[in-house]
Amino acid sequence: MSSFEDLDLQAQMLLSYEVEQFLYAEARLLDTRQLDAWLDLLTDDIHYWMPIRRTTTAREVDREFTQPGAMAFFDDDKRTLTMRVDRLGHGRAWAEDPPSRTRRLVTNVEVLAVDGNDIHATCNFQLYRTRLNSEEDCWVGRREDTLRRVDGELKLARRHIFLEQTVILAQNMSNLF
Amino acid sequence: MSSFEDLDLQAQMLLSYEVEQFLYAEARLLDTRQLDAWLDLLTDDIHYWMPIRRTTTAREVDREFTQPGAMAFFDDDKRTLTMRVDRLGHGRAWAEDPPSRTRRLVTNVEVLAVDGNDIHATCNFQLYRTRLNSEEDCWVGRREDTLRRVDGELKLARRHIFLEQTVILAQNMSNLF
Amino acid sequence: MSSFEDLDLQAQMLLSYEVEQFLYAEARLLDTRQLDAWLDLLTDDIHYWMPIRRTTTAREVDREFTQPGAMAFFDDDKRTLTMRVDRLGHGRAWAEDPPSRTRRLVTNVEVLAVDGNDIHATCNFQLYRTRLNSEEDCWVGRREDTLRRVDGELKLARRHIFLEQTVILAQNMSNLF
Amino acid sequence: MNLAQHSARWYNPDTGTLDRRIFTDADIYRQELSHIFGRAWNFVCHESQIPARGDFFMSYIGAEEVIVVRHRDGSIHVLLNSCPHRGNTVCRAELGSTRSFFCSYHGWNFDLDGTLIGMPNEVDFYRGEFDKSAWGLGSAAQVASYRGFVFATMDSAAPPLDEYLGWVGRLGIDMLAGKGDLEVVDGIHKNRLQCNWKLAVDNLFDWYHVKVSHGTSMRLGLLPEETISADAQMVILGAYGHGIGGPGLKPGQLEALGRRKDGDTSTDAEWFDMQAAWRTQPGVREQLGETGVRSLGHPSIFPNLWVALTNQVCLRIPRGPLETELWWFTFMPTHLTPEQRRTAIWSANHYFGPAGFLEQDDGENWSHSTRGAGGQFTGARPLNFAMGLGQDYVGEDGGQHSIETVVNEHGQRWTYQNWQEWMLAANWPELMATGSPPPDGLV
Amino acid sequence: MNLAQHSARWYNPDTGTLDRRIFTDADIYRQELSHIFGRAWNFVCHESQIPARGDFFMSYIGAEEVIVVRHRDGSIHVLLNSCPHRGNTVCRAELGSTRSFFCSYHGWNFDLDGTLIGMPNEVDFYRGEFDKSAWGLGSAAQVASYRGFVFATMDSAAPPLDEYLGWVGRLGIDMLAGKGDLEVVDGIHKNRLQCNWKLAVDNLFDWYHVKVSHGTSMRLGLLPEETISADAQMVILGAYGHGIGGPGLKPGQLEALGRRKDGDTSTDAEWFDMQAAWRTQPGVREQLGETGVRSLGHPSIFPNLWVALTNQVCLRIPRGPLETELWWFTFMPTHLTPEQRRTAIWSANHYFGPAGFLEQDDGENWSHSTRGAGGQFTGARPLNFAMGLGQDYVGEDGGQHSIETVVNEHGQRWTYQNWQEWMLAANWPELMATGSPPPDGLV
Amino acid sequence: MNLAQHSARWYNPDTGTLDRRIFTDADIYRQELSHIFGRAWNFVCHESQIPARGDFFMSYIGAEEVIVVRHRDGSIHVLLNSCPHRGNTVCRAELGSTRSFFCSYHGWNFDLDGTLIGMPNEVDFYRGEFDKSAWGLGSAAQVASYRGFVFATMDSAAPPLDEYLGWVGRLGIDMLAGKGDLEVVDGIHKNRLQCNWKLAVDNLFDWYHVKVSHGTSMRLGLLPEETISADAQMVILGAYGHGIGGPGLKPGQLEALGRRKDGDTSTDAEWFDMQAAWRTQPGVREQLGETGVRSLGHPSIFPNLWVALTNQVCLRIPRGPLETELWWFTFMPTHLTPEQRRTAIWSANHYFGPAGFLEQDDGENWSHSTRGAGGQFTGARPLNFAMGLGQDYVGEDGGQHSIETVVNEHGQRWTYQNWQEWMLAANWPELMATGSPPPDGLV
Ligand code: FES
Ligand code: FES
Ligand code: FES
Ligand SMILES: [Fe+3]
Ligand SMILES: [Fe+3]
Ligand SMILES: [Fe+3]
Repeated sequence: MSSFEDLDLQAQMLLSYEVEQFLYAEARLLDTRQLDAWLDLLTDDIHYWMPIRRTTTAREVDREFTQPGAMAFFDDDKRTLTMRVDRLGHGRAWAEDPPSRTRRLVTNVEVLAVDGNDIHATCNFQLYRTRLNSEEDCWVGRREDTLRRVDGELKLARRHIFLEQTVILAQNMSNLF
Repeated sequence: MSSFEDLDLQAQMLLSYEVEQFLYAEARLLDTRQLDAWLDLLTDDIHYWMPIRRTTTAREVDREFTQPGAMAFFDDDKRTLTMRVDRLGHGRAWAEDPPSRTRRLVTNVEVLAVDGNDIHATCNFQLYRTRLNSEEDCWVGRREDTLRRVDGELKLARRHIFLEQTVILAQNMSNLF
Repeated sequence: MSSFEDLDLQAQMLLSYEVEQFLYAEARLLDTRQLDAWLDLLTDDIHYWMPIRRTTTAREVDREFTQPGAMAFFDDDKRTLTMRVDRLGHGRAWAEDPPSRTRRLVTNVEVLAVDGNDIHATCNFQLYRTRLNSEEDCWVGRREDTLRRVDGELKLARRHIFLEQTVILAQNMSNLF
Repeated sequence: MNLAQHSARWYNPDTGTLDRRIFTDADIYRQELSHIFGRAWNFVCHESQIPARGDFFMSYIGAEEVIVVRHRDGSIHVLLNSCPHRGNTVCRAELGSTRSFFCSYHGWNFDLDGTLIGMPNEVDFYRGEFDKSAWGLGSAAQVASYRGFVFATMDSAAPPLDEYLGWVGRLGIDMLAGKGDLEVVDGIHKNRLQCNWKLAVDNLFDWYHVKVSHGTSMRLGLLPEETISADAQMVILGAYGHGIGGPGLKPGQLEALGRRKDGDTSTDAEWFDMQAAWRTQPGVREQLGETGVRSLGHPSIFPNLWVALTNQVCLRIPRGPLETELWWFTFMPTHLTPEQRRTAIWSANHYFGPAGFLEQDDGENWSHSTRGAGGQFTGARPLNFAMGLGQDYVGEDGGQHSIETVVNEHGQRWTYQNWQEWMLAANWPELMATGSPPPDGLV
Repeated sequence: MNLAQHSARWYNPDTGTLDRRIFTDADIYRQELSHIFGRAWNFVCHESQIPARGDFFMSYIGAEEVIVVRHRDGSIHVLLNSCPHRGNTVCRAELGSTRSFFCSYHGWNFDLDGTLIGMPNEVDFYRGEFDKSAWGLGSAAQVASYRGFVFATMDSAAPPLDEYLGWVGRLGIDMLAGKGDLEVVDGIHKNRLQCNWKLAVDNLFDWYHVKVSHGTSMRLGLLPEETISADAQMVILGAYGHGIGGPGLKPGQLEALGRRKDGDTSTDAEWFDMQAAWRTQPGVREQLGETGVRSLGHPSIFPNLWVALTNQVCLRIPRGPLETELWWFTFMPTHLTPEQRRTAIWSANHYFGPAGFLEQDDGENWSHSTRGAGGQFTGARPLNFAMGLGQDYVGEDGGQHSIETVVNEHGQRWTYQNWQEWMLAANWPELMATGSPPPDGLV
Repeated sequence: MNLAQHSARWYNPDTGTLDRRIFTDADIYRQELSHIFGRAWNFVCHESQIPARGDFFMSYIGAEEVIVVRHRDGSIHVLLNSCPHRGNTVCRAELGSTRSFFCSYHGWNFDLDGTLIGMPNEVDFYRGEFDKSAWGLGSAAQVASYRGFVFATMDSAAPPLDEYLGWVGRLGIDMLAGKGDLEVVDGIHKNRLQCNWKLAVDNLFDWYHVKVSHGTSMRLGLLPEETISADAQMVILGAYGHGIGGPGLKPGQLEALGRRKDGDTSTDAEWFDMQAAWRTQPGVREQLGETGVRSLGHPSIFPNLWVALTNQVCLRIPRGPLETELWWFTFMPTHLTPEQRRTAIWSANHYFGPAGFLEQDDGENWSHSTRGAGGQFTGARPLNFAMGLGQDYVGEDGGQHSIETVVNEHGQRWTYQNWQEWMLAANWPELMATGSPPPDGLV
């Protein structure tokens, strides 16, 4: 499926740059609480998913993540994501009033494959959050994102998020990844 | 004012690369304690500023940061920054003797606009520091930097730093951001 | 020795891109526990070294790191690294069974010099790890890597790792950097 | 100890007020571990989580990890996860399948029931004189299941599980188990809150907070206002601190709902159907009883299990006085259609857990309440649990007792009163002798 | 308690030595919260921070958050931030403006003076029988201002603020308030040090550390050497532990400074002018008194407020024995020219706070001193506060008393002696009966 | 105190069982600091680490930092790192060279032996009346070296170092020092484990765990199976808790090894040669003694020093009951060839330390054992140290005593028995009077 490796290095670089800049701009929308603009970056068929991770023996490490269809921390379509955003716009989203302060460090951006209009990319991230008197939370992990070129613009068509935590150490995940 | 969006992707990429490499090299100077060389990267009219952040309700979130002219953690011109650097060269800067160990992770570099010789960029960062027996401090935030092309070389003409903390958790901020 | 600065910006950018993508892919192999594939990226004469760091006065800061030949946390050739990888494949590497979950944020990638087939690069990193019930460890530092172009492919020929910690805060360093 | 003197030490049943120090004091917390979690029947998992021989699941009793494992004979054992040699853990995975528990320090090997079955060099180093039967893994004093829900107690003096649960505890489980054969859905939401575990427990009876705390969820249509049934609340109190509180149907309303099913597509009807339709199935009314069949409330199995309406149970694991770990287990009746199952899992994933629409806001409130309890000045001021105190009556329907009233704090008061009795009793016999029977008459 | 037996329990006034355990012991810390912060008048904010009705500012008394809020009638109230229902905080912002405090858990609503004014469904759920007047937010026992500086005490037995401050405390505030009408500058530097709060307090009297600790700042010209006035120090000691210590002008020197103003551009003159020029204005000498007008020292308002020379006050908020939060409030006289204001704000921003030139080095010393106090071996060795002990005399000028001498540790000794008296007194009446009057004669 | 009543308070020598609370209890930990680390001779560094005048090395006694420094007269001093003025540390580097210790707070200056030699403005501020001789840095009560290994004790009642070590402690050090003139290799591996320090100490006697814990290292050829010598173990027990345990050569085997050297290239021979060849050198047998020369075991110098076979010693520094810092010091005989030195350093770098092949797995086991000790239920269950109890005899060879047997837990039992005696003794005289002599006969 991948035609990415067939590109010459210059073309790969250009595409990587585009992807990276998209992801940076998208993270900036979330960090600056421009959630409606963020929603506009999503395709209507987006799948936004964060499975649950478990500690297993090395022998059974294939059971580490829950599978699609089972329990998950996030298993959202666009409607659900819209509800999340709407929630935050409402005056009684207590976990986000006062609003959290977040910062997304997006690193290790790699384009893994190109499939027609779909660009499959991966990146590592750290999402740092403080609430109230500098109470800190931090999530580190990897994302698998699919970007789709729609009318010349990149959109986010799939986001699978893999955290390094089993039990979530934060009191909530009222933010987006 | 921005002519950045008018550039084609290739030109944007080249400029982004230049900016990113400047910021990496600059961070390296700070991490390796080459403070005089760092000072040389600044324009004479630099404004180096970190406002104070406060927890407010969502309704009053416009009061989150102090404004220019009010109190700030840093509100420095070149003379003040030179004093900071001189201080560290002196034998009695106790907070920095033994010297701190610092590491600056600079990520999400984006060129936002180009205005003549001025390039307005933003990035996210994590500044990690240890002192003595691995006592850790960590600051995460966003910067808005203005780079200016002077005689073909990039210089730092403005740096506004926005931390995610309200009360500063570290005992001091004896380092530069 | 460096011919990097002689390259034009476009060529520098292309090489930086190649290096950065190599380092991202390499980190991905480690994060996904593909250790044999990782070994294949190393030249046979690799030197993989992490000296011990000490807190000294500013005056004696040249004694901060141990020197080659003295004690070190890692001072490995390919045979030793192969042993480390073999160890993890064995059923009784208790510190890694259940396997750790790791995430490597590689940032600030800079090509410092090119010397024939050797590319000298530096980067900053954060290696985040959790074990069992989300018990966290985190290492932040700088690497000096030498990549060598062998039969058109990049290989890792030297890795020097400089952590910001003196006493290591984690219970072990059962992972690779 | 003169119980009379102490019976209002922390909770005053006359005024419905509570000393906040019970949420932050380290000594009280340690006493909870011994007097409550060390004695109670604690939910540890559901049988469907460990269907095969050798399957295990790492759970908790109080603040301590225990291994729940299915033995080769099909029996379930609850083992302490600490080797009696040097104390090393013998199992470090959350779940899995194994043939034995092998200690990674010196290789002592334990059977699935905890028996020490192997020691490297037993004959030559221990000279063949070691009494292996005396040095197995510690285990629960009693293990038993009710309808697939596995409970364990560390106290051999505890009454049998059935007696412990009583009709209220059993009813609480029936309200989930009665929906059909249950099977776990893979994946447990786990996260940590900076709150005392009791504040999370008391909240399950709390139908007062819904409109305020969960205002956003109501607005989004996740919690139709009608479903709170503010005027038709039913509280059922059981021995040892169990209880069920929340919306109740009026006698005869269930049948009406059954009929209303066709054509009526209001969210009201939808929600009641989801929660109540199965109750019109044959045999359910007989099983739940005339009162039970009408309760759509939240069962609490003392001390720390909540049977939620989302086909889930939530365990509140204490981690010190100021921290609680929440675990959400999800169980689906096997007869659901794929579409029903998908919808039900969507709810389970999106109501609770750290990213759940409802729970995000709850956690913040509970941790702030815990902080307030620890304040120098605020900690000295009592909390008020007086809603409905002395204003309602326990009624009876089909031999079962309940309070039918408006939104109230009867369940919370019952929880803290029983908590106090457990804390003051020296042991099970004393608790059985001194514990309050569920109230009758005016409450 | 026989005070005589205990009066040197930690601090020995005869030798000027101090038991280091007072910096690390958890029980002593808890006693400080109750015996000192629970009784004292605590500075909470300046009136200009909450100018309008409904404006609030989140402050601390001891280690506990309190809301300082301006009521609709203009009065200022100091409220505990914890709802009496379950204990949730009712305000989570640091500052802002509001019409009431609405609890996010169940929606109880409190007026700006803490009165409970709204409960959802009060009539139907509480059946209209709830006594709202008994369940408002807790509040300070007394609130009062002195020249715009708002203080509060949790103890109704505390003497009035004016009496508490005495002439020394009032003088301390006058030394800032006398500069003109003050207005807060937006933004408070807040950061956390790993030190005991008392080490930060004792440091404000410490003119001995300046040349060493702040050597870099002196070299950079931020602290001209002359300004330390090592040979012309003045210490003023007040009841209950207040004090002022630092450079003092000789009688007659103030007039000289006034004259020296023209033409003399030495940093010496510049600095004295900045600190002293306003004192030559009409009425100031009358207000400050003959001694006060000559003091350029650091006022300490017991227990934890420092009035600094940079138009700032610094609050040292205890967060356990080993941690202190420093808050720097900045106030500018409204009459300053923009340029004067800019310069003054530059100083406020660059001397103190976590990135301030001076404070960077202080913090490191205080935390290491705290560590040393906790050591197994070092903790058992007393500290030495003997500089000037028994070597100076309290003098009098214009009815005010002060010690005029070289750099010394009189202020520190006075602080720890009073601290000890507060700690040993059972309550306000006992403290008033047993507390040392400010010394006279040889000190 | 009636010792008889308490002599099995935690450790029962009759059954070889141990109360796990000694690994987690905070009060027991504090008592360890005073009764054990506050009294013992503690290893602080090797003379070659501070060869020149003014060289210093920051070490620990118990949980407290001490400065080990070479004075101008060549003597070594062990100083407390806390200024007696306010308590600030006077040295913040781990190692270095200095002319004095200058306090960064007010500039008091201390000579290399801790004497207070300078105070800024001593004459004018302290009026020349300060007794500097009374206010130096605290220092160890006694400092002494054995073959370059520097020890210090805080207790002046401790017996001289030589007597403290006894022949077993001295032999332990001889087993490293006898290899030649030692010189430190720059760099100490330091890292933190979440375990109680005693679990790390007891492990050095533990030849039972090697095959399981270090299975990977054995498979990689780092630990040839033969080297465990499971059937030829030798345990030497010394006064005050010292001991040596591990492989032992049979009488006569040493000579055989010497001969076997040529031609035989098996790993077995290689390993024994590395460990044993130097013992065939002239004079070594005389020095080590007939028993000592045959021991290839691990010496433990009570309380917390392990002399390892890799030319290293490991210090286990307590940091609270639940945390231990491991420090690995490496010393090479000066006569090694560059190649031998390289090989030896390779081993030192790759066996132990946080990235070492062996230690990675040890740490995990010890922390889990510590956790198990703190469990509500597991903590109440004793640990088993019974391997070989009552089954071996103390023998004698050349006037030295040892137990020659299979893998066993004699060394661990000796460690905990002595630990208990130190903990119960009120002071050195009592410890000397009541401490067990090394056993004879059946053990
Ligand atoms: S600790 Fe389990 S076998 Fe030794
Ligand atoms: S906790 Fe405030 S209204 Fe219930
Ligand atoms: S604390 Fe050392 S000189 Fe004052
Ligand atoms: Fe809720
Ligand atoms: Fe200072
Ligand atoms: Fe080992």
